[in-house]
Amino acid sequence: MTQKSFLLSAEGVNKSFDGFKAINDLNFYLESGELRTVIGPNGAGKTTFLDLITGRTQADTGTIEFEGRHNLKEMSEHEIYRLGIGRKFQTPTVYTDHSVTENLILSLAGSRGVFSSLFFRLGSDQKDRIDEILKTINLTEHRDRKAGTLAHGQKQWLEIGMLLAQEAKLLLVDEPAAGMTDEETARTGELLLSLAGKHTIVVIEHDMVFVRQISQGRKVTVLHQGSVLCEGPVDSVQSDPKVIEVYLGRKHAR
Amino acid sequence: MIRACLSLVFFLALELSGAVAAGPAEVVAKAVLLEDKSEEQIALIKELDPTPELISLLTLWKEGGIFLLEGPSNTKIPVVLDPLKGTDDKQAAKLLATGLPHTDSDGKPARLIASDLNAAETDSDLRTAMKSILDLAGLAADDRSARLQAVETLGMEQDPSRLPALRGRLEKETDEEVRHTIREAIALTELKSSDPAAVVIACRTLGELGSIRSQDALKAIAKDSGPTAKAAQEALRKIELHLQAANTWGTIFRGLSLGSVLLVAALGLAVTFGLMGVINMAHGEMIAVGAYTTYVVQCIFGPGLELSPFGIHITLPSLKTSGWIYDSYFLVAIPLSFLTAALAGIALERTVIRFLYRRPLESLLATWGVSLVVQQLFRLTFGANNVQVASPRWLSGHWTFSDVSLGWNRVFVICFAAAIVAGVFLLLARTPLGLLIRAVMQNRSMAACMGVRTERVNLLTFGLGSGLAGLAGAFLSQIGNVGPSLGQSYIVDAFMTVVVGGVGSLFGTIFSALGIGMVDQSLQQILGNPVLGKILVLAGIILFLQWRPAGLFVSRSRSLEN
Amino acid sequence: MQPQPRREILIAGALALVLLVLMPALNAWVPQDSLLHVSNFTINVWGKYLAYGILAISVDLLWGYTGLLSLGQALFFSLGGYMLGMHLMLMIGKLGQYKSDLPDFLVFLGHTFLPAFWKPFYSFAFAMLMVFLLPMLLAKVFGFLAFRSRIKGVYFSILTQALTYGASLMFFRNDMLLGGNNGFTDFKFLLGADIRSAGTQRTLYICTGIALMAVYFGCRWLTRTKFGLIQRAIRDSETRVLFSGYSAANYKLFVFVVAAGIASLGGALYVTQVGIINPSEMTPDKSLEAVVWVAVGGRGTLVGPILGAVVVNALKSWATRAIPDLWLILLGSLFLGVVLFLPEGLISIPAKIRSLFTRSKPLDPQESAVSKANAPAA
Amino acid sequence: MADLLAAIFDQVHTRNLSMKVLNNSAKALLALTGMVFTHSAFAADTVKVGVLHSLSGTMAISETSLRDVLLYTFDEINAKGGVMGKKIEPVVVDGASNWPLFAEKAKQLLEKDKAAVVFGCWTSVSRKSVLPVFEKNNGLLFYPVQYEGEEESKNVFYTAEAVNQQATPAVDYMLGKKKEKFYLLGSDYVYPQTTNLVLLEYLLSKGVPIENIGGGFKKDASGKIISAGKYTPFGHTDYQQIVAEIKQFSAGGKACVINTLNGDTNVPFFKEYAAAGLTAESCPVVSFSISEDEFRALPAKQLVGQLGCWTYFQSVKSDANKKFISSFQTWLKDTKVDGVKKEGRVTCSPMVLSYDGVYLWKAAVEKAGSFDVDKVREALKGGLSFDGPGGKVTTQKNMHLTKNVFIGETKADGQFKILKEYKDVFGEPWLKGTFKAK
Repeated sequence: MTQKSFLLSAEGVNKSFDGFKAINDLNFYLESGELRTVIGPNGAGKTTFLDLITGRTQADTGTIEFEGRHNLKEMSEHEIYRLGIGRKFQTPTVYTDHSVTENLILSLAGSRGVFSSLFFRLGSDQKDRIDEILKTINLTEHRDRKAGTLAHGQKQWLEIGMLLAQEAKLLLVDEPAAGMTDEETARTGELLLSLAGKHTIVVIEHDMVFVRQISQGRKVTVLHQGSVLCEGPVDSVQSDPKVIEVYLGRKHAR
Repeated sequence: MIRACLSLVFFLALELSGAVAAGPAEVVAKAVLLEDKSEEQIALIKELDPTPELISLLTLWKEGGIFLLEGPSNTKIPVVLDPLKGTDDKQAAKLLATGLPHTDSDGKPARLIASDLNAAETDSDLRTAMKSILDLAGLAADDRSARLQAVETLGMEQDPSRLPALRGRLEKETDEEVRHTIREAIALTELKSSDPAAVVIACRTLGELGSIRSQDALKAIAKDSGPTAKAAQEALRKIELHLQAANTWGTIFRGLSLGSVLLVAALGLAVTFGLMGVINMAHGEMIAVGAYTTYVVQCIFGPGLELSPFGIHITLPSLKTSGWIYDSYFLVAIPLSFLTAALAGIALERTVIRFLYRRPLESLLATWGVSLVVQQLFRLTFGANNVQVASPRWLSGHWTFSDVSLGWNRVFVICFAAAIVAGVFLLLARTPLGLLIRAVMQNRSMAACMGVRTERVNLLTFGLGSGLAGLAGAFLSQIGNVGPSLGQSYIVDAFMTVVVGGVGSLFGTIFSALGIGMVDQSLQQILGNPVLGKILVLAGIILFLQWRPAGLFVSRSRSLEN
Repeated sequence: MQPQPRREILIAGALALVLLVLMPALNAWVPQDSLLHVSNFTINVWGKYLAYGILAISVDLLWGYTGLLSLGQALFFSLGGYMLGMHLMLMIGKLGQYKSDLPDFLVFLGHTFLPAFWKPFYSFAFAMLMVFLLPMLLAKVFGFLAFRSRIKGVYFSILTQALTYGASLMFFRNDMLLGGNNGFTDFKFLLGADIRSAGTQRTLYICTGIALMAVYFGCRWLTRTKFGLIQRAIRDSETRVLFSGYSAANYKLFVFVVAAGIASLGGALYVTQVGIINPSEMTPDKSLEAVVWVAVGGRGTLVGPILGAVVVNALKSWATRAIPDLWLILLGSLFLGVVLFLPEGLISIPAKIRSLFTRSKPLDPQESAVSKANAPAA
Repeated sequence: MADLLAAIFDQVHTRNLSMKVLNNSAKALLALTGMVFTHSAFAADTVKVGVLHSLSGTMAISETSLRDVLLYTFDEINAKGGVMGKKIEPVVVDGASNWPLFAEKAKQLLEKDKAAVVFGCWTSVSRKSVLPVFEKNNGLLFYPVQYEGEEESKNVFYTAEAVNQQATPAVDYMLGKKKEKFYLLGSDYVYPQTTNLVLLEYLLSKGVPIENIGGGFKKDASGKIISAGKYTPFGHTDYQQIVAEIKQFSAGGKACVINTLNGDTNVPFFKEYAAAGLTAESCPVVSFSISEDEFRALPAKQLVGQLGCWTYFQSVKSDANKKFISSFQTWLKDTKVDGVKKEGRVTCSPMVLSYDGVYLWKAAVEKAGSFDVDKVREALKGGLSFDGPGGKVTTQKNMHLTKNVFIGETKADGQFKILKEYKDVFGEPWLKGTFKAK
């Protein structure tokens, strides 16, 4: 089926909750190194799609493959994670009772086994890595604070930092700019752009200004009622009459 | 009631006969005076002809309607009371032997209060002898169940001299069940016959009738050899088949009734735990509140109640009712137990639970503390002993269909459970309160935004759940203990039922309660061991939850997930 | 991660000195009529409290640190007791009522030979091995099933309750050949020593104290490793743990098995000092009681559970003698009060008092941890 | 916190300065919780006597009455000058239906309070759990509740009914009433198990065929019967199945039920029994654990004619009994002890055996001229008699009691009508294997 080696391919995926079709015959292909933005109105199935990829929910039918080898449908969350798929949630999900550094330690690449965790010691290269990430996400001076006491935007960054620590091949980023100030949003955009190329990234977003900032002519996917409405650069997508009808038409008021 | 009628009949009879010496009455009076010497008493009454007068006399005696008064110089005087009560609860007394009015020391007709008097006692030998006399007479009784009982006893006696009476009755009898029992009685008696052919026929009849009663007699015959033994073995095999069928139906009924008990006990929990997410370990004590309310109501209808918790003396008045008014105490107790438990629940919600809505596991600990305190309060108020709650007469009988016995209380619990379930569904689906409850339970903050006073809805929902527990208590008082630790016997089972059904789903609770009840009773029947069955049910529940971690019916609310 | 680790060690050391050295010394070498004498009774009762302390730590390791409110700890505790109890029963030898080699209860049930599964328990080493092996194996099987299907929060509590309830019903049965309702009692010898003598009791008391210390420091170490980080992460946000690539089920299983072993050790030590073990020790109520000790002492800390176990049991010992009719009300109100007004337990009292004087200081860091632990499993 | 520490230090009891702290803070704690705490002051002319019963938990149902009657007896004796001139100072502790706590409380009574004698325990398991404590400290326990026998400790005096003072006379009575089938039903613990095994032997020795004994059997690998009868756990609430089985068992008549269910579970059993239409006439039940006290919770009217067997009934006609009942009721009215229920009280066999026990101990102390346990025991073994409410009781060399045995049937008012009396039955704890099948 997949001639070309996609990093992630989803074909004919369906998922319904209590009769409501959240995902409807969805086909989605992602190449290695892409920075893809997924947009769509509320209820389009964006978050559900991420849930399906990361194993949080199971698809009713269809296939979801990673690197052409791994059938994600049959794997559990932590196994999928270990393939190198990291996820940032819509509402920042960090370990509120742990310090910022501890949050990163928990996310560092390396063994996830029970016994290795018992005898884990932080190596010097790992310490350097953490310092580097802290710098990237601009939290160096807050490194010993409890994550729960951080501001909303800082939590978002910390979560992105956790993805970095993981050295994930595929980053799934769900509404990174939600609840941020304009300045913070811009900085987040820069951060994501700096990662593009090194990692494959899927960003789900509402904020069209932000989408423009990060897509920069890259492919944008529009989801509607659980399936792909159209794909293409942001300008062509925005001028697509179908999209205007179902999405932008209503969004103009914004 | 029956006793009142009987004494009326007898009283009138005495009235009519006046001072003329009444044979049976005199003899019975003599027998009554013999008190503890049951053998002589039996000899005396056996000599009498089974006239209607004797029947009513004996029944009256058996039921405690003949009283012994202290006469002069240590003698005793047997009397009966006029069923017509004066306003002061006093009844006129007449001498049993003569029918003349009993006069007090002033020579005036004495008026006495029944509860102050000593009834003439009977012991089991005497009652058996009386029953034998009554049964023979009972063959012709108008009351169907009296006839039935009479036939049963006569059959068990296996006395050939009873055969003509039985056969005579069979010709006249029209009621199907009584005919069935008469045939059984005749066949049972025929087993004693010296004619092998008659025995073979009797065996065949008994086999066809599926007579459980005759098993022991048949087994004795089956041990011999010859055609009679063979016929007996054949009959036993048929009875065995009948027994299996009866046991299967019996198990289904028992399963249904146990399921209903579980359902009644768990329904309140399904509301507080399922809908509200509060783990109320004091739920069992709410059940006990309902049961104790029933007890108190019963006492007020009956002899009154005195309590002295913490040295404070409380006397609850007595309504001194009897007969059907007394029996209806339970109807009064049902709504009252709902009310008291609901009030107790509301108090609990206000003082403890409302601080813990966001901390369900801690509500578990706090309410456990409450349950310890409440149990001890029960102990200090009502005493550490269990208290007596007697079933009203309309709940203490049973029907038998082809050897499957359906106790009225058990039938009642099934109907009661159905009624409560229907009530709760109506409440939730059709009333404004129900709408509010559903709204708050689905999304508390949203409902609050819409102007719903969630605090108040919480309060009422918890009150409802506790009230349902109170209803359960009223009911459980009819089939089990009423004591300080009553709730403890049901709490674990109730939680299991709710969890298996699926938290938040009332439907689930119904299914799981009936399912657990059925499985439990079937296992008991199959294994013949009440504990093993229970252990297997628990193991089954653990395994079931591996398969469906959220229970039978997964609730739509996503609030528990994240 | 823990506030003032040095001071904690200091306090623990001082307590160890008093409990492990001073009390036994006062018991052994100070004459009975002296004011400073510690009676055998006191040593024995404190031995019981310390054994309960071990049980409380196992509850806290699950509840306070991992967010798993297990109502099955009393089961593991009793299983430990039963395993060692079987050995002790066999050691009675012919000194029982019936002067038979068989334990008394087997004789009066009419048995003439020792059931096969009893035989290896003649060996003390085997019994001690089973003290750890059996409960941990059971925990492993049960935990595997429960965690695999992601049973958590209240469901986990109720499921463990079912397990305990079922097991107690099972042990109540005389057919189990484990003494039924009466269980085991009337022990005479442990490793050749008279188990009822003051010297043996003192030694057992010291052993319990040492075991408690060992468990305490073991758990302290455990909760400070990366494992401990993950443990608390599971408590706070299990979903996130999964999305950090950790198999939460494996971690929970590990800690569940470890806690079972700890509880079982406590049970084994308990039996030698209390001299009786029977199924009423493995009811859900007893598990709840242990949870309450932890709540009273302060969960999410390691000193809290020990403090709670000692305080509640001492209170119980005292109240059942001083106010036999009202002690349940006192105890129940205590639980209620702690949950409502002191959610972090007695251990937080010094911090609370301190914060009264220094109002400007931010809230105690423990507080957020604890209130988080109470929220439904995320 | 300070109060709680005080509670802890109560255990340490170093009798130094902390005593003062302890007293004050304990009082503070009590004042705090608003409880009245009256504790008789220590005085040299008193003798401490332990009362070890469950006042909370499941067994409180039965045991609280025994506490009450013991306190009454002490008051009665104290009013007449006490024991050898010393007033009895009761030390009441709550075993809380918790067996290890029973052991701890026993230790406390013997080692700390130095109680001269302890009256207590109800269940077999509570007795078994305190037994080692009494043996180690050479204490003396008076045990008042019917039990399975198979035990003879020098530190326990069993005023209790042995199996031959209850079960076998009851079976004799049923055999005399031409009963041929016996259904054995009990709670699953030692007393019913042992009693039923003894009864099985006894019935077989009387020529009752084994298929006429209902409830089921369990055999070990060699085919030997190790358990006879049907057993339910404590707190069992559902007797539908068992009652249905009894109904079929008794359908052929001449059957009876031998009931050794524990007090609490009798209520659901008898309610079910009555609802199924079974009566004392169709199939009588003879119960060993239902006394007048338990009977208060049962639907008496439906159970008229069911049988009980004890060494005392409230309906025993004697002057001693009349006096006992009336002065106990007066005491109940006047007492200020917390938690004593004043209304609707009855007397029953375990209560009277507790009462007898106190007087026997008093007699033994006076005979020995000392409170020393060894001397008191020798005096008890020497055969002391006391005219109790249930008639004359005499101590035996094996620390049991010779007493009268009564069979009674229940009446609608919750009392028993005495049907038969066996005079001076010797208490024999070792019965198993003494009856040989015919």
